[in-house]
Amino acid sequence: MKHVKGRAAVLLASVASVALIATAASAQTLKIAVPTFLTGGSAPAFGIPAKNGVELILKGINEGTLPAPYNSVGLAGRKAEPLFYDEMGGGTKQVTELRNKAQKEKVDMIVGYISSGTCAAVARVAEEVKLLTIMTVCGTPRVFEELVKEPKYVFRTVAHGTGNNTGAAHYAAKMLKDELKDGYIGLNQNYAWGQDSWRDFNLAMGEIAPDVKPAKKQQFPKLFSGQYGSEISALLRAKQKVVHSSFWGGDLEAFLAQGTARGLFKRKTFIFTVGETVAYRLGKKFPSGQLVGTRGPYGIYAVGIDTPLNNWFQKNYREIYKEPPSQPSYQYAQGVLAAKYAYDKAMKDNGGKFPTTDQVIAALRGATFTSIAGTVEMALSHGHQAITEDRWGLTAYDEEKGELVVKDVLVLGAKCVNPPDGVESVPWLKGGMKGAKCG
Amino acid sequence: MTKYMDRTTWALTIGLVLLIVVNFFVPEWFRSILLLSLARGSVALGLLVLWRCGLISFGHALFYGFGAYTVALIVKYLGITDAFFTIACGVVVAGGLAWMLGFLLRRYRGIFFALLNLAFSMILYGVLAKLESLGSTDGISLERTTFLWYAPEGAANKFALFIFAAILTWGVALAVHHYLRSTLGYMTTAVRENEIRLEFLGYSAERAIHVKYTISGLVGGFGGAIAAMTIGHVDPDSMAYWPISGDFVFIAILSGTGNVGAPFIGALIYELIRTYAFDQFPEIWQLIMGGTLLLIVMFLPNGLWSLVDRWSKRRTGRDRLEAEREKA
Amino acid sequence: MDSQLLVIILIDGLVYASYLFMVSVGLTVICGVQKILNVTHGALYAFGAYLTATLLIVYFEAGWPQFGAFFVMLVSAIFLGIVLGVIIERGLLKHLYHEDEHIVVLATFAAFLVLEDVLLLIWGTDAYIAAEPLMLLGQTDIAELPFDNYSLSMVLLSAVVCVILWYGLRRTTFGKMLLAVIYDRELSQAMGINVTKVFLLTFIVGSFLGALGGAYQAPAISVQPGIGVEVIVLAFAVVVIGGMGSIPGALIGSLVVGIARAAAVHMEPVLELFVIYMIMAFVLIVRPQGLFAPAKPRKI
Amino acid sequence: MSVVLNVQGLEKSFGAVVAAHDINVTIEEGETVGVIGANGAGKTTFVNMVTGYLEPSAGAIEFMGRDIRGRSVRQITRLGLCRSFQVPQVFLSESVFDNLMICFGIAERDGLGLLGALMRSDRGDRVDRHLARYQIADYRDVAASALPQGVRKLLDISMATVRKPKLLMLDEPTSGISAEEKFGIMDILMQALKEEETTVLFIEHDMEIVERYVSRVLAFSQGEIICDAPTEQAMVDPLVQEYVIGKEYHRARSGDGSGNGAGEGEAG
Repeated sequence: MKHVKGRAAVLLASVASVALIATAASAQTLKIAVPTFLTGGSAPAFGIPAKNGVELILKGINEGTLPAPYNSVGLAGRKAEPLFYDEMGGGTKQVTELRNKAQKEKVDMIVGYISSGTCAAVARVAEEVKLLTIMTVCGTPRVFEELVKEPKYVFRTVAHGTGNNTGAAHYAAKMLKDELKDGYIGLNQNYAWGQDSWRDFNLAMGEIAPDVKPAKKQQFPKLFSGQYGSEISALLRAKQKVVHSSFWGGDLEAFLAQGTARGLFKRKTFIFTVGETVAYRLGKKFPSGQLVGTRGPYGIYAVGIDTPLNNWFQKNYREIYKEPPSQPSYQYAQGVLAAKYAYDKAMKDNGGKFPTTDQVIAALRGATFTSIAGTVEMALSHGHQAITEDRWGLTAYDEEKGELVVKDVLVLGAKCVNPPDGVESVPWLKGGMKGAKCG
Repeated sequence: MTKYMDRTTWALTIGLVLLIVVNFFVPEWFRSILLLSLARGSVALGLLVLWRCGLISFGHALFYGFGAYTVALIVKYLGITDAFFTIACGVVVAGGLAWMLGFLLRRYRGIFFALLNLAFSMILYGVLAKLESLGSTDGISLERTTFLWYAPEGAANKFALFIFAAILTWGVALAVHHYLRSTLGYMTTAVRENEIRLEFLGYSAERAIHVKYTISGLVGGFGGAIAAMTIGHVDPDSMAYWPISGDFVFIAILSGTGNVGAPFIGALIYELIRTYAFDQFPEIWQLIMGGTLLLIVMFLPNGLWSLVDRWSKRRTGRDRLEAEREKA
Repeated sequence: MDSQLLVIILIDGLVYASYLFMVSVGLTVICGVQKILNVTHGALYAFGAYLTATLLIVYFEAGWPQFGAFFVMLVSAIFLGIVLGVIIERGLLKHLYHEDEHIVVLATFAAFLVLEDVLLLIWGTDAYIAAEPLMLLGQTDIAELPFDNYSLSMVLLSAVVCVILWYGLRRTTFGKMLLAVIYDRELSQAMGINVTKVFLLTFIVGSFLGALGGAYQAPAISVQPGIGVEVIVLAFAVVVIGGMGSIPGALIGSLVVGIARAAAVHMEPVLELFVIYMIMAFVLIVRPQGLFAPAKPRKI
Repeated sequence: MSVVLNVQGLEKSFGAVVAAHDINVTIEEGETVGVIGANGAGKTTFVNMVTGYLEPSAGAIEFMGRDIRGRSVRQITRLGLCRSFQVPQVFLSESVFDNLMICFGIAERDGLGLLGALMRSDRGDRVDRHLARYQIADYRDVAASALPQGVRKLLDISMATVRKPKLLMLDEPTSGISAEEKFGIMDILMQALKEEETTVLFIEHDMEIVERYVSRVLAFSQGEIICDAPTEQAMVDPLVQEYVIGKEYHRARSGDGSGNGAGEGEAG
């Protein structure tokens, strides 16, 4: 019995060596690890559209068929191969996976992450394992304001959550004046993103429309509960006409079905801060006249934007996946574009040689690059956090196009809805949003 | 019986030496797996102590979560990152909670004990997910661990943490082993077999269970503290949600109740299966885990260690036969 | 607390209670007869929702008569009840009846993990929405607030299920045999009751009820991966509160939790997250065997 | 000879059933008391109340001069008042040796309290001596579940005497044991108890056992003591004959007088 432990250790050492040999093989093509939700409640709303966005943009990059300025083949000449893996399982699982990708499979970079929880968990570890990590969807401002104050390897190529809710407040104050007479109320899932969204929106409204009062009690149903009978009754009883909600995915679809059955959307105007992916899929069934946000020029708001890259993306995406590209498709593709921009610029900056990771990082830090439907400015947190313009509008179903569209669109400048560099989001909101340049 | 005693102590010490030696060669990602196995193994050890007297807890993520969150909160709000201090607090807080809940839980047996633990762990999950001061569902990240004056950087940090955790886990395993061999520890089977007789021997079965529950809470908190330092982040979904408790019971069943070293081997095997299943079959990794657990429950209900026991019994059985033959 | 709020809380409470009852009654039946807490119940709920949603989508595209939807739900629940019931009971549980309780619960936990991935393999990860039946029954105003008849019909459904089960248990011979097995398995075997047959049929009935819960909920929710997990702990809580295996207990347990949650949502929404687990812990402390199950004295 | 047990005015009823009414008993050191009575006469209830397992409705129980009413079972056991069980309560999966090791472990709550190692060799010797005294040494490594009934009974009683109790209460020590073994078991038992100078009270149905081993008899009927006298006197007591022993036995016994246990009128 004594040597049972000894034998187990020998077994482990052999398993480890086998794994090491396997990774040495393919050195030529770049390996991009792409964490996205392949299972669970977030897969249909965010996970799969994001995967499709990366597949499409990489096909274009590897074949060199993207319009200028991204028409060169590959990243700094080398083709790139996506390695999709499931973002399910919570922070612990994703930290272990990140370490496996960095140390076992030795990937060149990570482009992805949807859930704020995962971003909060992996931020520090990415710096520790020195792996270029481009966060593409998660919105918690805490990544650079609390967790990694001096980032080197971690970037985020999408605006963080604050811009989303500030934009909503601007739009509501300007376009929903009469609905706001009786104030506004919140319906957010009881987890970090829901709590942060309500806090930011409430603070922004306090600054932009101080005379409009929120309800005394907000609704915070459990995440993924799927049963909203009581919440709908509470909302119907409340006098407030405007409801702020950060619902998304399955919960939003369930809420819409149960709400429509009770005529809720005829009496209230909803601000769905991240409702675009669901709105697009429900199309005709999505109640018209509601506010839908995408945290930047993506998905439904990018349909009208006439740039060669956007037209290419819209046409090809609809052909292959038989549905319009939504917010996560744009955001993940934008992450890959940021990598290509950095690799190409780094190669050019040091005489056409294939760049080292540090050179790529230097090229991306503080850069401004044209994305699919707008420009991205890496303006905050030492050039690691992007800011983009934000667009808001009311939904309406377009009969001939057979697709949901937005009308009364208001474009809010990047500098208007995001805090200036060096100022954290909550203090900025509480301090009256000083330095915001709004049109 | 006495000869058996120090064989386990020897096995644990050799195991420790092996772990420290392996620590020098093993790649970084594998060291994290070993560290997590030590953490999860400790919680499974806590379950083993309870399981021997017929009690299974479906909510042990409660103590795992408490241990981990205590460490995280100390680092965040007190700014103390010293491993010795934080781990001690984690263990004491989790143990204290177990001691308090013990007054209530010691009266329950079987499925009621299991479900009451589940209920408490879900209440903790609700609190952690709700309170923004506890980081809500995003969780809390930890600064780099320091060891008294020594504050290693990057990979060296994990290297030092591994040695620190291996030695402490060795100590915990020995302490639990000693406890199980003590009179109080031996009462586990007595409690399961016949509580009335125990009362009439002058000791209360409920107090015995209370002591066991407190120990399992202490060890659970220890596992949680190690996990928090290894991962560097705590969040409700990976620390207090009910499938996490399911994982611990999985490991406990996988390893069996034969020996205090078994849960750590069980935890390592569990982690290897999960990592392998997650890499090779991303779509059906849960199916593989479920399938493995089914096989174990059906064909090996008292865990891998029962193989070792059966193998060693056959050997001791043969010794006894030879002894008789010589005598005759 | 004006009377209008009270009425609304009652209605919301009843609707949520009927959801809880439908989700937990199948588990209660199985738990009563076979003394196991069946974690696969969540997968049965999910299978019921998935199969119904897919069939309804096809059904409504083909434009057949609207009210046939309810028939589709019933048929898919029966089909799943039999198919999954037999597979799980004969395939797994048959070998485990001699094991002690928590080993069996763990085996069903493992089976649940397997079934979750089988769901993924069959239906993939996209969401299925078939909300037509929800609109079918229209709305009624109660206390000047619009309620959709579909959720009110949930209350009716659980009442019907309750009556059928009550009648089935009290008045039919199979019901009598079931009660005998609930109280003493060995004794009923000694009296010639084919316990294995009773177990199989009970498991099929329990699975059918679980699948029916999912089927009836399918139009009101977006059917997608992960809906099974949420239902398990809810069903466990109701079964524990009501008393292991007592159907009136499950009914009262559902009502208690349903109304408590509705009250929390209307008055103090922050508490909503904890209500059900607090009640579960409270009942386990005060009456561990649940509200209705008879207390078993300790024999020496 | 000091008083070991003094019970005054003990009352207990379960609803309408009177289990004990105005029980007054005094037992002195060294006595061997037999408790007889029909089923349901209140014998076991009496033992349950004295050992603290059952709370009496009224009355006082004094053990070695100390009031032990309302004390918990384990406190009373620690004071030295132990009992054995009609159905042997042993740890079935453990070997005989381990069963007793646990009893010795708890009884010898040494320095480290209960955290000291159980399996100490000196404690092993004491267990072996104890086994030898009860002559079950050769069953040492046999699991309790595999023991014949008689040996299991002896194990149960030996577990109760580990603490060298001042007063030992046995609940039908020979029930379930075949006629041949009965006297063998009783001889071993009485021999061991004499060596440990333990005062003994035991419930017994078999009148031969009562006559042969008991010096004083307490007869119970409907929860009352109808006779408290030395054995010979109790055997002929009219009340005892009517409610407990039954008339036929009396005739047969006076006939052959050999007391070889074949009496057909045996009560209970």
